[in-house]
Order: sequence, then C-alpha cells, then structure tokens
Amino acid sequence: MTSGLLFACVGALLFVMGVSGVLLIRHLLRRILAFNLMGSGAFLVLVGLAQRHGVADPVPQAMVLTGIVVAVAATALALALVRRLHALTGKLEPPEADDD
Amino acid sequence: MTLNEAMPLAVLASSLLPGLIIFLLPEAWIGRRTVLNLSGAVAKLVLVGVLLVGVQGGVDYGFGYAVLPGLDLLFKVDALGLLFMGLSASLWLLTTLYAIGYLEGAPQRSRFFGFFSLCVTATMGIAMAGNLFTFFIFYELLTLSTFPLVVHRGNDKAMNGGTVYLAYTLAGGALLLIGIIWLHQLLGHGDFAHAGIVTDLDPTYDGQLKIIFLLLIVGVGVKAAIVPLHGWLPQAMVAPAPVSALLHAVAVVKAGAFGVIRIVYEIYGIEFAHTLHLLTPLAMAAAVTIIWGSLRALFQDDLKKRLAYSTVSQVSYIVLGVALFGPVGTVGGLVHLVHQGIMKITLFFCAGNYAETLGIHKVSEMNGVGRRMPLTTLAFGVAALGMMGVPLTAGAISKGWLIEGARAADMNWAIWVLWTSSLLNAAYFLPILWRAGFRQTAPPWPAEQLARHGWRETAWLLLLPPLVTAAATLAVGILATSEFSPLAWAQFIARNEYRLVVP
Amino acid sequence: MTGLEFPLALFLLTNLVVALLAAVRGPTAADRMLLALLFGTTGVGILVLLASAGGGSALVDVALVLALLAAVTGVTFARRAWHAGEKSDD
Amino acid sequence: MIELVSTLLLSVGAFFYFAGTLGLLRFPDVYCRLHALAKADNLGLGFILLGLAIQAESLAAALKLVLIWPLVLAASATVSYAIARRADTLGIKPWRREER
Amino acid sequence: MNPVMMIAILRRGALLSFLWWILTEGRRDAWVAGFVAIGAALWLSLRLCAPRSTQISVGGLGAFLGYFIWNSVRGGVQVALLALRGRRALHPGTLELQLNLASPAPRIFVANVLALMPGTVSVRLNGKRLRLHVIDERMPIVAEVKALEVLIARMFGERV
Amino acid sequence: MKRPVVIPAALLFAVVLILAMVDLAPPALDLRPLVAANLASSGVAHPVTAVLLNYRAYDTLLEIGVLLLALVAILAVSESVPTTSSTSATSSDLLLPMLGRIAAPVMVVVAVYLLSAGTSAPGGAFQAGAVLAAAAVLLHLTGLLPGWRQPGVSLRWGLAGGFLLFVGVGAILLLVEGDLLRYPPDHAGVLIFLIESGLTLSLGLILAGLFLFLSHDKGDVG
Amino acid sequence: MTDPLVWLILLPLTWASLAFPSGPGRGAWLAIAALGVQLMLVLLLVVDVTESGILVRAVGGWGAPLGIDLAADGLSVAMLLLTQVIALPLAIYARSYFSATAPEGKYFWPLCGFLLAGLNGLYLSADLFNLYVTLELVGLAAVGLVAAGGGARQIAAALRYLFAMLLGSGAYLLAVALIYAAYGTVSMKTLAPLITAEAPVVIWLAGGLMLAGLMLKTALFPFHFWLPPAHGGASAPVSALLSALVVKASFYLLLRLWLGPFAGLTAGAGLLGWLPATLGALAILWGSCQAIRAQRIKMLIAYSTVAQLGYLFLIFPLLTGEAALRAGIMQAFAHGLAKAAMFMTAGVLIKATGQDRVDSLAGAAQQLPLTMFAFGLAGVTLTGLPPSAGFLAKWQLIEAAMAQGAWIIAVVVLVGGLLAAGYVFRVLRQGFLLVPATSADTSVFHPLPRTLEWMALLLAAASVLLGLRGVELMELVSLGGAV
Ligand code: NA
Ligand code: NA
Repeated sequence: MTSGLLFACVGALLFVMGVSGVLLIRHLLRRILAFNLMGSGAFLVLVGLAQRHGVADPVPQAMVLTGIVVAVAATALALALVRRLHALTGKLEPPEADDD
Repeated sequence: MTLNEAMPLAVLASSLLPGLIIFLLPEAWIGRRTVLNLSGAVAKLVLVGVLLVGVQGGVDYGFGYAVLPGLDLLFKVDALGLLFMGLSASLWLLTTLYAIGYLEGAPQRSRFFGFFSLCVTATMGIAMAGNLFTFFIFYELLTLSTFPLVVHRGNDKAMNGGTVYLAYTLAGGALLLIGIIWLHQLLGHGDFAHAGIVTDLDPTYDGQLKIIFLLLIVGVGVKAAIVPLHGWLPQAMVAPAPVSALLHAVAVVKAGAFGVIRIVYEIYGIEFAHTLHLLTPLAMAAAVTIIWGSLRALFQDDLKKRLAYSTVSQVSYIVLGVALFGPVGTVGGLVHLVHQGIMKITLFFCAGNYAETLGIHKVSEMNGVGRRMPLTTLAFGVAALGMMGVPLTAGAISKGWLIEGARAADMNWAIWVLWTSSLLNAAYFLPILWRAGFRQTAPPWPAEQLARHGWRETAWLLLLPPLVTAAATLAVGILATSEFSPLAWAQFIARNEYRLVVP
Repeated sequence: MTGLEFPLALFLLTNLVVALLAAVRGPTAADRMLLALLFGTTGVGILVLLASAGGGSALVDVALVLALLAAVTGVTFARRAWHAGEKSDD
Repeated sequence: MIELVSTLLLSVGAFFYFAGTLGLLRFPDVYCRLHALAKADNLGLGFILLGLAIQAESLAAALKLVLIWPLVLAASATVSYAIARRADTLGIKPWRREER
Repeated sequence: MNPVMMIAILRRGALLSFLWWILTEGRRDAWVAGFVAIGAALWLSLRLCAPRSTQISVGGLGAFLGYFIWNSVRGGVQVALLALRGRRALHPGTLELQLNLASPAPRIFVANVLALMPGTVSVRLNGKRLRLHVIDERMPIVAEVKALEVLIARMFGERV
Repeated sequence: MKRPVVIPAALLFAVVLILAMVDLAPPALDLRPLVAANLASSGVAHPVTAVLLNYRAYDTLLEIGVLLLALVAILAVSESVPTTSSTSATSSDLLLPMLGRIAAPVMVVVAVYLLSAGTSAPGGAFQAGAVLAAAAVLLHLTGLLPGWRQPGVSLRWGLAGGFLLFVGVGAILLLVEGDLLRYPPDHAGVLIFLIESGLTLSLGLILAGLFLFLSHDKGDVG
Repeated sequence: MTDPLVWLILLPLTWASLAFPSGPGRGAWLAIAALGVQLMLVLLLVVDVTESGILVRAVGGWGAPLGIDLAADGLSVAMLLLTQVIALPLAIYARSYFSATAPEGKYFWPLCGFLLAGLNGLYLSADLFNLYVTLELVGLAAVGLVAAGGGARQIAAALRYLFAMLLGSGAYLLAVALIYAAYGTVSMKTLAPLITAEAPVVIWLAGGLMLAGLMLKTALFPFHFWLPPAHGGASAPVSALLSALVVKASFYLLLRLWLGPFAGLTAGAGLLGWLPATLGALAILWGSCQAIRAQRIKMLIAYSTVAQLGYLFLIFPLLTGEAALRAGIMQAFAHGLAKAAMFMTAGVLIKATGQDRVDSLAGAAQQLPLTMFAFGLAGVTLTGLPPSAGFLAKWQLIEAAMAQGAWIIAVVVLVGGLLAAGYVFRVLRQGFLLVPATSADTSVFHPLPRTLEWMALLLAAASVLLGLRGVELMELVSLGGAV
C-alpha cells in the first residue's frame, strides 16, 4: 500500500467519522469540529487517492487548497451562528425540532 | 389572423376583458361597472348572433395554436357549441341585469362581477373548445371562477358549501384529466369530430375505451350532477340568487351536460358508443338521477333546495336524451339543454325575488305570496308548469321529443321514467303554486326589505329578467317550429351528428 | 538527506494520531485542550521532515506559517487565561 | 560526518516525541500529561530542527529552520499555562501518590 | 529627524533585512519585494512602538537563552525518563511560592517559561503568588525558580 | 436513537469505500503532463500555483467570493447595536503588547515573503493573507488594535477590494482576450502577481474579520 | 458585452461585491438595474443557444480537461431564464419590503447577489469541482440570508440548514474526489464517455454520494427536515428566493449528472430512478399533509415546497423519454414562479396584519384583494389546475408516466393536486371569510406600498400565463441534447 492510498484510507475513515459526528452530536461546537473532520477526510481522499501510485498531482492539490478556504468560510459562518444562538438563548445545543 | 379566426377570441374577450377591468374598479364606481358589464354582455350576444348566422351558412370559425409541442389550444364554433353559447349569452345578459338589482348596496361587487364575467368566459370556452384539452382547461376554469361566487357571502355556511363544491368538482376534474390523457396516449390527440375519433382503434382497446368512457363521464358527471355525484349542488345553494341561477341554469350543470354530449357524440361517436354498449348504462344512470332528484325535491321545504334537487333531476333529461340511440332522442336532449336553462333560471330569479323582497326562503312561508308579488308568481307559475311539461311550454317540447326518442330507441322503460318524473314534478311544484295563489296571506312576511313601488311589487331590475325568461318559456314552446328556435337548431345539430334525415 | 526523514515523518504522524485519540478521550475538558499543544509541535515537526524528504522547501514555509499561527493561538489561549484571571483573582 | 550527526539528532528528536506521547498515555492526570507534552515534544522538535539545519544547503536555510523553534516554544508555553489554569478552574485535583 | 529615530530605523531595518534574507534563503531576485516588505514592516513597527521604548537588555537576553536551552534539555530528558518508567516513578504535587519581581509582565513571563523548565508547570499566577504543579516533589524547585527570576529580572532591566 | 443506524451504516460505507479504493485502477487521464507543458506560459513557476491562479483561476475567483460572502453573512448575523467595549489590554499587561509590537512587523515581512514566493510555491496570497490576518488578530489580542463591530467604509472597501480587483481583471481579459481570465502569456506573471497582491490585503482583512467580528461579544462559548 | 454567458456570472458577482462597500441596506437600485441587464443577457443567450444548440466557453482559454469549461445548452439556459425572471421582480419587491433600518435587510443585497452569481455559475458550469464551489456559494449565501437579522428561532433554523448544506456538499466533494481518482478529470464532457455500466465500484459509490448529497440539498423527503424552518422562518423575500430558486439548483445538478456523466450508470439500471421517485411521492403526500395542518402561513407555504419538490423527482424513472424532462422543467418553472409569488403575498399579509397565522387572514380578500388574487393564482399553479404552468407540468408528467405504464406516478400526481387544493383553498377560504368588524379576531390591516402587491401578482400571473404558451420553453429545453 502506497502512502497516498494510506492517506486516502485515513481520509475515508475521517470522513465517515465526521459525517457520523455531524449527524449524532448535539453540541454545536463539536458538531462544527465534526464537519471539519469530514472535510479533512474528503481532502485527504482527494489528494491521497490521486497520488496512490506515488507521484504528486498538482490539480487535486490545488482543489484541496480551494476546498480548505471554502471550509474555513463555512466554519466561520457556523461559529458566528452558534455564537449568536448562544447570545440569544444561552445554549450551545439546537432547540428541539419545531415544525410549526 | 383572419376575421374568422378572431371571432372565437372576440367572444372570449367580450367577457374576459370587462371582467379583468372590473376587478380593478373601485367599489364605488357603480355606473362605470354597469356600463362595462352590459356592454360586454350585449357585445357577446351580438357576436353570438353573427356566429349563428355564419355557421348556418357553413362558415368555419376556428382558432388554434400549440401550447405544448403536439398539444393545441383549439377553438371552433359549431352548431352544438352555438346552442350552448346562445343560451349562455342571452341568459348572461339577463342575469347581469338581475344581479345589478339584486346586489345593490352589497359589499364586494367589483369582485363579484369580475368573477361573474370570468365564469361566462369559461362557459364560452367550453362551448367553443375544439378538443378535450381545451375543454378541460375551461372546464376547470369554470370551477375556479365559480368558487368565489359560491363563497361570496363570506360566512361559515358559505365556506362549507364552497368547500364541498370544490371537493366534488376538483375530484371529478382529476378523473376527467386521467381519462383525457389516457385517450391522448391511445390516439395522440383529443380533437372533437363528428362521428367520434376512437372508431379506428384496434378492437383490443375496447376494454380500455370503456374505462376511459367511465372516467370521462364521471368527470363531467360531477358538474352535471348525475347521482351519486350530485352532492355539491344542494350545498352550493348558499350562494346569492344570481349565482344559483348561473350555476343551475347556465354555467356549471350545463357545462357538465354539454361535456356528456361532446364525449358521446364527438369522441366516441354515437354509433360506436352504441356498439360498445355504453349508452344503456348511461341512460340508466340518467333515469336514476331523474327519479332520485325528483323524490328528494318533494321533501324540501327550503325553496332553493327544492329547486336544486329539481335541477339534479332535470339536467339528466339531457343526458337521457343523449343516451337514447337515435336522432329523435338526441333532439330532445339538446333542446332541453336550452329549455331547462330558460325555465330553471326563471324559477331561481323568482326565488331570489321572494327572498330579497320579502325574506321568504321556505315553501311553508309562501302562503298568499301571489297577491303580494303577482308578476313574480306568474313567472314562477309559467316556469313551473313548463317543468312539468304542460303543453305550450318549453318543457312540453323537450318531453315530447324525449318520449318519442325513447320509443324510437326501443327503450320503453325510459318513457315510464319520464312520465313518473312529470308526476313528481307536479307533486312538488303544484303545492307551491297553490300556496302562492290560493292560500291566505299571513303577513308580516319573514323580512320585508323592499317596499312596493307603485304598481311594481319589487325593484324593476329584479322583476324584468324573470318576466322575460317566462315569456321565453312560452315563446320557445309555442314557436318551436320557427327557423331560429332552439328546436330547429337542435335538429340541425342532430342532422350533422347522425348524417341522416332528422324529422 | 539521511533517508530517515520520511520514515520519521510517518512515525510522528502515528504519534500524533495516537496522542489525538488519547487527548480526545479525555477524561476532562482540560485533557481535550491538549489538542492545541499537539497540533503545533508535532505538525511543525512533520512538515519540516517532509520538506527535507523531498517535499520541497515550500513546506518549510508552511511549517513557519504553522508555527506563527500556533504562536497566535497560544496568545489567544493566554488572553483567556490571564484575563479571566485578572477578573476573578486580582 | 554531518549526515551521521544529523541522523543522530533526528533520532533523538523522534525519541522525545515518542516519550511525549507515551507520557500522555501513561501519566495519571492532565497536569502530568502537560509536563510530558510541553517539555518532551518541544525538545523533540528542537532536535529535529537542529538535525535538519546542519544539513541545510545554506546558512539562511538553516537559520530559517531554527527560527521556527522559538515560535513553537512560545506557543507551547502560553498554551500550557492556559490549560493548567483551566484545569485548576474546573476543579481538577492533581493526582497524588496513594502511600503518602 | 532625531538621532534616536535614526538609530531605531537602522537597527530595526537591519533586523528585518536579516529576517528577509533568512526567509528568501539569500536569493537576490527577491529584494524588490523585500524592500516593500521591510518598508511596510518598519512603518508598522514604528507606529506600534515608538523608538526608545526598547528596554530589553541584549546581554540579559543572551544569558537567559543559554540557561533556558540547557534547562529545556534537562526538563525534556527528565520527563522522557519518567514517561518510560510509567506512573510508579511519579511523585507529583503542588507548590505555592512568592515571586519577587516587581512588575507584572516579567512575572507572567516567568509563569510561562516555567512550563518548559524541568519539573514545573504553572497553574495559577495570582498577583505575586504563583502556584506550580511539580512532577517530582523531591526536586529543588524553589531554588531553580529563584535563579530563573534573577535572569529574567536582568533581561527586563529590573532589580530583584 | 439515530446512533444504532448511523454508526453501522458509516462503518459499512467506510469498509466498502476503502476496499473499492484499494481496488482502483490507474486513471484514464493524466493531467500532469498538460500542467507541466503549459507551465511556461502560465506566468508562474509552481504547478499548484499555476492550477490555482491560471488553469483553474475561476475556481479561485469563486472561492474568494465564498470567503467574502461568509464575512458578509457573519456581519448580517451579528447584532447591529454596539455592545460594551471589547476586550483590550489592561495596563498591567505589558508582556503581551510587547509581543505584539515585535511580532506584527515580523509577520508583515513573512506575509510579503510568502506572497512573493507564491509564484514558485503553492499558495502565495492565501498564506500571506492568513499571516496578515494572524498579525491583525495578534494586535487585537495584545490590545493594540480595537475590536471590529460594524466595518466602516474604508474597511468595507478593503474587504471587498481584492475580490473586485480579481473580477475586474477577469472582466477586462474577457473583453480583450475573449475568455474569462485568459491571461496573455507575456503578461500572465504580472497580472497574477497583481491579483495576488490585492488578494493578500483583502484576504488578510477578511480572515482577520472572521475572527474580529466574531470575537466582539462576550463570548467564551467553549 | 460580447458574451452574455460569462457576464451572467461576472455581473452579479460585481454588484454583490459593490453593494457591500456601499453600506448596510444599500445597493438596491444597483441590483435592480443589473438584474434588468441580466434578464436581457439571458434573452440574448436564449437566441444564441437557439441558433447553435450548445455554447461552450473555455475559462482562461485552456478548455477541459486542464481548465474549466462553461457550457450553455437548452436546459441550463432555461434554468438561467427562470432565475433572472424571478429575481428581477423579487428585487423590486425586496427594495420596498426592507425598510432602511431593518436588520434583516442590512446585507440583503450583497448576499442576494452572491446567491444569484452562484446559481448562474452553477447552471453554466461543466466542471464537477467548479460545481462544488458554486454549490457552496449558493448554500452559504442562502444560510446567511436565512439567518440575517433573525431571532433565536431563525438562527437555529439557519444552523440546521447550514449543516444540511455542508453534509450535502461534503458528500458531493468526496464523490468528486473518487471520480477524479478513477478517471483523472472532473470535466463532465470528458467523463461522459468514460463512465459506463462497467465502471469501478468507487464510481457507483460516487454516484450514490452525489445522489444523496443533492437530494439532501433539494430537501427531498426524508431529507426535507431542514427546509420548513429555514424557508418558513426567513423574511419573505428570502423565503421566496430560497423556495423558488435555490432548491432548484441542486435538483438541476442532479438531473444534469443523471443525464450527463452518469448516463452510463443510470441508463443501465432502470430501477434506480424509482428511488428518487418513491421519495418524491412520499414528499408529495407528507409535505401536503403537513401543509394542510400548518398553523403559520409561511410554514404552510414551506411545506408546500416540500411537496412540490416531490414532483420534480417523479420524473427520474421516466427519463428515457424526453417528455419527462420537459415535465420536470415545466414543474420547476411553475413552482418557481408560483412559490415566489406565494411567499411574496405571505410577506404582504404578514406585514399588513402583523401576524402570520392562517387564522388571522379573515377579511384579507376584502382588505388586500390584489394580494389574495395573487395568492389564488399562485395556488392554481401549485394545484396544477388549468390554465397554468403547473397544469402543463402535470399533464406532461401524467402523459409520460402513462406512456411507460407507470400508473402509480399518474395517481400520485393527481392525489397530490387534490391535496394541494386542500392547503391552497384553506388559505383562500380564510381570506374570503368576512368577519364582523366588532369581532375580536379581526386583524387590523396596515397600508403597504402597492409595489409589494403588484410584484407578487406579476409573478403569480406569469405562472398562470405560462400555462397558455409553453411550447417555446419546451423546445428550448430540448436544445443541445440537454445532456
Ligand atoms: Na439547496
Ligand atoms: Na402538492
């Protein structure tokens, strides 16, 4: 197994851990962390799998850099929302689903 | 676009445009609204008159364009359509006059007349539809434009009536739609044509065609109030009288009956429908409806409800006429489309007059009303007698042709149905006339709202329309053999449908 | 280039993962804060090793940036600690 | 010669990283683990940076590597204090030997 | 321009240029960007801290660094050995002591640096009182802290 | 309640995915020769930078848009009325300001260095912007820069300026060269450096903004 | 303006990033003017595509697979048209809706601009990774709009929305990674011939991830959980934008992938289409029932969106014929126009009465006849009654279903229409109710700018009038192979 493939496998694990976290964790800050874990997993798969035969490929590397910036933006927005929710309700968990 | 293409559009526009403009008029602009209403109605009557002459002379009026690839919005003016258009155009004018008088001072008149005009537009569209697609569009448009009229009073009772009305008509529309699209699947189109369009199909499709027939008839049967699809009609009585008149005599139930005619004659073709054994069940359904409606009418104390069940019964005369194989029955059904309209609108106008003038809503309150409102009662009497089929009235003509048609089609049981119905008609109308004319007046009236104006018993805008229609009830009966009578026109149509000599 | 750089980078990565898991496991919230320490020190170590293992000198720059960011993170932490302290203790 | 020294330094560095992780796993409470991470890992990084610096192509490149160390140290020092303080605030009592 | 400013510009400019030289690893083609960088940094530096306010003694810094590096190694080695032997080798405990430094900044500096020194982690600095966590109570911690204090005081130009 | 479903499903997915990845044959297409062949006309020396700022510069343009957008969204979410004064250093705090005074200029140098190195190394504007942002954050944390609430006009132009410059260059190239962001090979280097310089400033402000706009209310949420 | 295609992306990006420095609440006129230009650009593009079938632009002059291709065919131009046609009146509405100091309108214009740029970019992109970026642009802008100036409830809704979006795009991104690994390209055009029924397992996984991610983003049942609070909680112009346009983007992308790069998989596996279709059917039933039960008017409309989106997914098993695609696009138009109008009327009603309960609408038909009429027209479209675009969609969908013997779909469509009538007429019924002026339930109606009412009516009328002439749109959809 090449290191690229190893990275990709670790990425796959991180991804499913992240997804599970986003789905299962109620604490919002940890859920944001889980989302970042998920994103990192996808990035690792993208870069790792592309160089599974040992040679680096600049295209997925650039894509990952783009993806990281997007993830940072999303994380910042999520944090802003969580802070606002915290300021308004004093809680760090989403209120129970309220469908009218 | 040629003039002949523009004519159908002009017919639609003559009510659509005034309707849309009226929506935007402030409530207080009564004069301008009235002018718009009446000029639209008159223009439409004139246009229909022109078409009448033209079609008899063999001119083709038609217009169509593609809405979707392979799917056209198609209008054509034929004799059958004109029968319905003539009825609607004339009665719209009268109903508009009546409604102006009836709603004087009531709220939301702009909205009312706006939807009223849309409603007539839809009726015209139904009459001129050249294919099932177009028919369906206007058929549903009719539902939509009548809903605000039904709930116009804005109270809970009106809302419930409106909800029931919608539930029935939308469900019926859904079945109709399925039937129409299914036919499109088989044929690639749904154009109306003499002698039908399904005859060329392989016999293996007969089963499917029967199901489609059922879907289509149930779809239009809701509006035609064929038992057991009639439940909405008595409920919709909560609407103001002009609306009831419109629903019962002109627009809604007639749209259903007209749909039955189009489907039987111009989709299936009467011959093919006969071979598929579709006509007898249809006639049976009509017969059941005729008897059931009359029986229910018998036990209604509410005048408008009694009239409503009477409508249920009478509209199925048309269906019965259609289902009687042979030209004679057809003529009977077609002519009743017009005759029932004239008579039933008279009755509703009169019922509205009683309610609006004296607050009378029930048969039991009508004692001696004939002396207080002699002209209204006279009109009511003429129409009621017509309904019973008394000679010299419109009803006599229709019933005569229907009975002859039943005999010609070898369906003698239908004759019994018609006679029974006539007896029942008498049983629920004569007591009313007797109360109105011969029982002692027992004032005060439930709620006298309009005082007597000199010789007039009520506002002239309320009085004039029923008098005109009552006169028409007699005129079309007495002058049935003249050239432009509804009967003559019905014979003209039947000749086309059967392509043979019609007596 | 001693040839040892890449294996050592992998070794540090393993170390990091193990330590991450241990830190995440807790048991206290303070234990989880240890993550902040881990990323800076071990991350920089991995990056400089990779740079030397043929990843290009650019990775040294990345390590430098990571170290700078770690320092800023440290200051962020420090402010929390000191300011909270001033309020409650001083 | 340089290569040999470098190998030695790198190995020592890796050893300290290993020791840090080991401490993290084996030490009984957060304060002790803090000792392990704050000291061992940083020393490990120092050795590794030194090991790489001596084989750098230029003086500037070597200095660049060495420049990294104080930055990381500063971070570690401040973060350590913050963590210990936080643990104290949370009321976490330091682990003590039972026999005394 | 006053001479203090002049000297400050020269000193800081030189330091920043040295930094640039390190960063670019001595490449010559990068100096155009370098002038921009140094100029901007110099401007910022002068805005943030006016000349003259530098008080850190260079000699003090050197002495401190030597002490610091040596003790870092000691601390690392000690912790590594403890980690290898496991918790049976541990004799942790807490220790409260009084700092002698007058101003708060050096005190905070001491508290931070102690995290990297052998055997200690600062837990809480409360005015002059410092609570430490020590990994081995048998070590001469107090003396070492005193020594560190002296060095830091020298660096900050303070008398203990 | 969700746990018994999610975790086994996730594990199953991971196992299948890993097995499938291990089994994967080499790709049909290899972009590396293409990347390398056009590097000379791309205006930059490093392949990753060439992808980021030339071959797939459109991605990067949109990505900056995402970042600016996130900042605007954060401003839209945050309360408009100013809360009480933000954290600033107290007088007893001498060490931190000193750190800020020394480190911030150093970070500026590093930022410019990263920007100039960007053409031959991955990143460029992004790392540079991040370091600038870190400098701003550091200055804020050390009490030398007040917290940001609602940005003023010049700050808003600064935040959006880099992106506008990028869009502007793209638009001009569309008009002149006929394709969005199609650099003429002779001027590619200059144009890319121009864009990157603008981006560095704006990215620095945006990233700093992500922190400073977020940090103003009382906020110890962790 | 040499090239309408690229300007459709650059223009909104420009006005979005100019509106931000202009200041809080500013930028409305700039946006409206630019949207007018965008509408003209789309019309130019329609002409271009009609002439040449498909337009391709190589960004940076590189072309796929090294660079990113932009491509416009009938399908994408139709979606672009829908977007601009709705956006312009909506912008005029929003300008009147947000008072100068409204906190929820503070950064509406830049966020709206980014959202529209993202949508246009998405419809024009032919590159899987670039599509990921546009998806994020759209998603984050939408979340920002939902949260803007909101209270706790709205923030919570926005967070739920955000996590749903991020999960969706995360799945999409992993799929892109797998596809790149397998084929070495992310260009849709290059991929289309490469992906066949014999594709490796990772491609099936990638397809599944994309399907799941995009279904989540389109709020297909049971992934709809985020939609009602988000769309029901935002301010009216935002709800309109989201319900009418944003959810369509992910649907479009799914359709595009299904017919394009993944055609090799989807064509082979005929049963695959029944998965989205089944969920779509459940969405119709569930969403409609929830709408019928909803107490708050915007919740009702939001649940209606859940239901109406279901129709879009009914087409997937039928996509072997062109009719189903046409039905889907017609439904997208019908729902887009009508739902935008409906949320706009809801905004008027809520602003006028200060309440958003269905019960508080009594008397509305009298006080705000234009608005109630607009609501009715929009309701006609949603119910699929003729003459309306909704009816044409329904007609084509039933026809396509029957042509392939998929009776169940025809039945679902009809039942869905009746259920829609249930919730639409519930509102109308309440609006037509006349309450005596003395009653305590009577809402007080405050005067509002007429622009609000007219813009809602404009879109509602458009949703109906399209039902009278759909042939050009349907022919447009088929241009350029639409795949
Ligand atoms: Na979406
Ligand atoms: Na529905």
